[in-house]
Amino acid sequence: MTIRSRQIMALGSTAALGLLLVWGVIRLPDFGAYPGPYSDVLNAAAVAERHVTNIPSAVNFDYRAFDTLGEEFMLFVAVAGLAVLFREQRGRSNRKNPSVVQVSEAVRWMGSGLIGFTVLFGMMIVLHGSLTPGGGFQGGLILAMTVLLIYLIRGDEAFERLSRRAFVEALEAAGAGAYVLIGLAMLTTGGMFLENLLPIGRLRELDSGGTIFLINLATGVEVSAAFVLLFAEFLEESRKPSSER
Amino acid sequence: MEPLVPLLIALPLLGAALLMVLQTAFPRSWADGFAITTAGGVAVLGGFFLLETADTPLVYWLGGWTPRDGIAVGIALFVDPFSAGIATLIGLLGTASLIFAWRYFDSVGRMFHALMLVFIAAMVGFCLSGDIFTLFVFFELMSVAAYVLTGYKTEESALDGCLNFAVTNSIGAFFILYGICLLYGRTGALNLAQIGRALGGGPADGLIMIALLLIATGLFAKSALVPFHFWLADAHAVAPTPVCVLFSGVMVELGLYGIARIYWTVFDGPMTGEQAAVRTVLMIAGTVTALTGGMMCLLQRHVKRLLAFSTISHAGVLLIGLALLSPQGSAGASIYLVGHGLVKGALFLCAGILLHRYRDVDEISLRGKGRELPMTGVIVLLAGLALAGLPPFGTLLGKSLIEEAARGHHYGWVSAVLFLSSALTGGAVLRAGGRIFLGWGRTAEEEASGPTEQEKPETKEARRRMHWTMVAPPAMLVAFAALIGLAPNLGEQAMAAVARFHDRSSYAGLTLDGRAPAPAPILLSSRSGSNIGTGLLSAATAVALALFELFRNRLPNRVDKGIRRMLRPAVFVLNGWHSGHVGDYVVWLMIGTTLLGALWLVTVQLI
Amino acid sequence: MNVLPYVIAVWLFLAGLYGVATSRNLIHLIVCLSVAQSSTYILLIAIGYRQGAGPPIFTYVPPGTPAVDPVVQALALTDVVVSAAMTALLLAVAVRIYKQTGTLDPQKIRPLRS
Amino acid sequence: MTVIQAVVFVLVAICGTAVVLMREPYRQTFLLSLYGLLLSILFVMLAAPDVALSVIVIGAALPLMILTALRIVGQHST
Repeated sequence: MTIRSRQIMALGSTAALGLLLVWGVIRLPDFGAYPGPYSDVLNAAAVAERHVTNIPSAVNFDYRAFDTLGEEFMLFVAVAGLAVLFREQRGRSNRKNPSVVQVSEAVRWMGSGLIGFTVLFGMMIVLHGSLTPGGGFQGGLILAMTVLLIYLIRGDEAFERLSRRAFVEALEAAGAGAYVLIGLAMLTTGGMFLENLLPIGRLRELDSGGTIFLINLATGVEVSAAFVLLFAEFLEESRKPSSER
Repeated sequence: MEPLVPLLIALPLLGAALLMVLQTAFPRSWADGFAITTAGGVAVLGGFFLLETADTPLVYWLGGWTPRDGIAVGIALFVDPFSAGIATLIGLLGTASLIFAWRYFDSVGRMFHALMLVFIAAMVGFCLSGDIFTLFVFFELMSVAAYVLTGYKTEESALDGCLNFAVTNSIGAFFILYGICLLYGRTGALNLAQIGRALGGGPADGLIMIALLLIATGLFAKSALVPFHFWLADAHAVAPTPVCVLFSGVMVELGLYGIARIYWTVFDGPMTGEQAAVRTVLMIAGTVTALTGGMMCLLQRHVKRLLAFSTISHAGVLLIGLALLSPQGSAGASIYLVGHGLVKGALFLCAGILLHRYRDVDEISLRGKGRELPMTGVIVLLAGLALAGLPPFGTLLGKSLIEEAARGHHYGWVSAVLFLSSALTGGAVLRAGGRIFLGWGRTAEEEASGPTEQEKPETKEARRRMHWTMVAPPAMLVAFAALIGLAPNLGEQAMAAVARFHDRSSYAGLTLDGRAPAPAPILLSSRSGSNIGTGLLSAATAVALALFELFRNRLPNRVDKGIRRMLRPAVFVLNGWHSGHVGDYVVWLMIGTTLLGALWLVTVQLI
Repeated sequence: MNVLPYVIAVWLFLAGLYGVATSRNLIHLIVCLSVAQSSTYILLIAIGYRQGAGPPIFTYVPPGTPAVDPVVQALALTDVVVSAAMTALLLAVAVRIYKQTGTLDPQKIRPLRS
Repeated sequence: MTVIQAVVFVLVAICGTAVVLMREPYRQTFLLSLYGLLLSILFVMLAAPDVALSVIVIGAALPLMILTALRIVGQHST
């Protein structure tokens, strides 16, 4: 197809598809008037049953923890994929361009001041996942961004020391593996996969959710390590000499 | 035995994580052994549940969250002979391809085994899931693992195939998610049984029809039905051969399994009044796919591409079987799925042997070279005949059941479509086999067109010696395919299992109330064994077609040229579609969806 | 007015798909794909919204206070991670394709096929 | 639906369309970041703070990855 004809066909087919989609979505319940039973059951029962106050976390890490397991492994596959795509080519030449990032003093100072704050903030978001908005995923990503901040202000060496590949990779896989292990732990005592096995603590305390807290932590470790690795692969690729072709 | 259900998914996932944690500490042979054992474990567990659930399916509530007053709180895994059977197939093919990969790759990256295990776990998760969003998550996980495995060789065409595959299948996944949103908005439920119960038997309105259209399109994109099939040939041609075994053998078919599962749990009720229309639309889609795939298959000379197009054709046949909406048709499709998966896996492994030994899978340039590999040649011959439906292979039993069901619905022409699909794909495989292993047919100089594409070898240099671990897996798979056809009463047993599969109130009762009314027994109006006559005929036709293709040049020149001229427009159009441009594929995806929608509207009006 | 959010989600979905189909640059294409996916979170959250209800978080309000649907939020969270993983992976593929072919234009990277 | 909700919905639609129509990848990346911000505002308004938080962290992380990818690509083209 030529560019022009593709544009016309794309426009036509998107319009037709749009008609079909709109024909379906206008029959949804009115915006703001959602009736569904599933959410009512959870909103009513989760606080008492699971001793957590952030219901989406309870859904993600307990009621529907199996979905989150799949999601963790999606990150796991993405990390492995980047390693396959970038690293196995990189093995041949160890030559690296020096870092090209020119950082002004102002950024450096601001960054140094922010690091402590972001680390704390990320940890807080992870740890309070069962109580307030956020959780392993959001907090883990913030922690990964902190490592990136260190790259910005201290350069490659510090970044490489922090993101030593084999270690972070093991950490990432361990996070994903821990999720499965926590799930399997209950099987040994005759329970179901991913069933809560810890005593649930007092409401509004950090560990009140029992297993939710552990799974949340595992997710936090997995996500932060995964994103550090993703960034590291891209950054390393960007410093590779351009002679490959 | 219930507690073992989650192990089917958790074991390979845990294995993948372990392999990554210990990647430097593990020598490669351990990693191979570990991965093979895990995949084998999945196969054994799956087989165990296949026998265990023959009478009553098993529902496993993850996290122990059983439903309350008919409202599912958690996620259910549903194990019945179908999901367990496909899990077994996944385990078997996974084991075979991992054993094959053991001596196949010279140096395989550390990630390969971990990725394969995640891929296996994701496919098993997809087929066990009784929750529509979990289906989506595992669909995505399986797809992401498949993309990475496609691009594993990281050469140009591999990346290209990976990109086309990833973009089209992701859009397919978005369609599915839109369908899920529509259903969730209407019913407030994610559990298949609960959605089905909430929709009841009421007439289908626009929302339900669009939801069905979107979910079906997304899964059609995975199962490579025309015109959503473009990614498949690109991806299969470039993915490492052991991976192709899983792609063609089971991943593509899982899309159809997903449609069947969702249709009979959710849409069966509301669509009761529209059954004739559903049947017509799906039959048309299946027929077009079966014939287009068969034609394209015959036109290929790159062996992996040839096999990929044959998979498309067989996916069309499977859809025809399901589209009949009759127990016999579905039973036939399920047997056909397993039979075809085993045979196709064996064929891809044989292609891998060729690639390993000669660093090439071009049919023409390999002409006669295969004389040194008599074992492989015999396997290809058997597998080619099995594709064509020779007794006693499982493919024939499945096909016979589908034909029987079609005759019951006065679709006699289905037999012709199935016959053509078998003859074309079987003929193409036999032609390639005859040329490679016997040296028949034209030489490279006589062949007008150049090679389609060069493939980067998966091994460092051509091999003189071949390890037994590379011949044993395909031989084993072909033997299994024959065993299925020979199993006594398999047809009846499949029909009994289908009776439950089609019975949505039994499914819902078992899932939501923990007890199920016995499904209505199916009256066996007709025979349910292999139709040996048809099988012999289609196998003979395939052989004849292969011989014709090989010795076409011995025909009078005029005849040969006349045939070529006749076929040229079709070849031109079919090849023109496969532009390899990701934008085109996306346009086709949207046009295909709209066409399906339009076809649906027209049929509903007419019938 | 009551279906505006749904229609907007569909609009963004279609815009993303149109961008993917006509894109001349793989990185642009990948971003368009993520826009198409983002429309699914909008649709999910819009479906589960209840006028006048608060977030499904009962840290500072007693349980039982009217709240929107927590399930769609959990689904959207999963969806966000899926999108992030996919985007990172596809970006890497695009970069590799560039390194091997010297272009990001899907029109130009085609190896000739029969 | 309140007026302000409608306004934010429309803004999100406009910004998303702009992301698609902007064919220059560098500028598109910045628009994508803005789009992420608007989305998170929308989700806060729709009482989904968890999703808002994850959209905003992703909206910070993904553009960084895209910019790095663009740098790799740009470095080769010059």
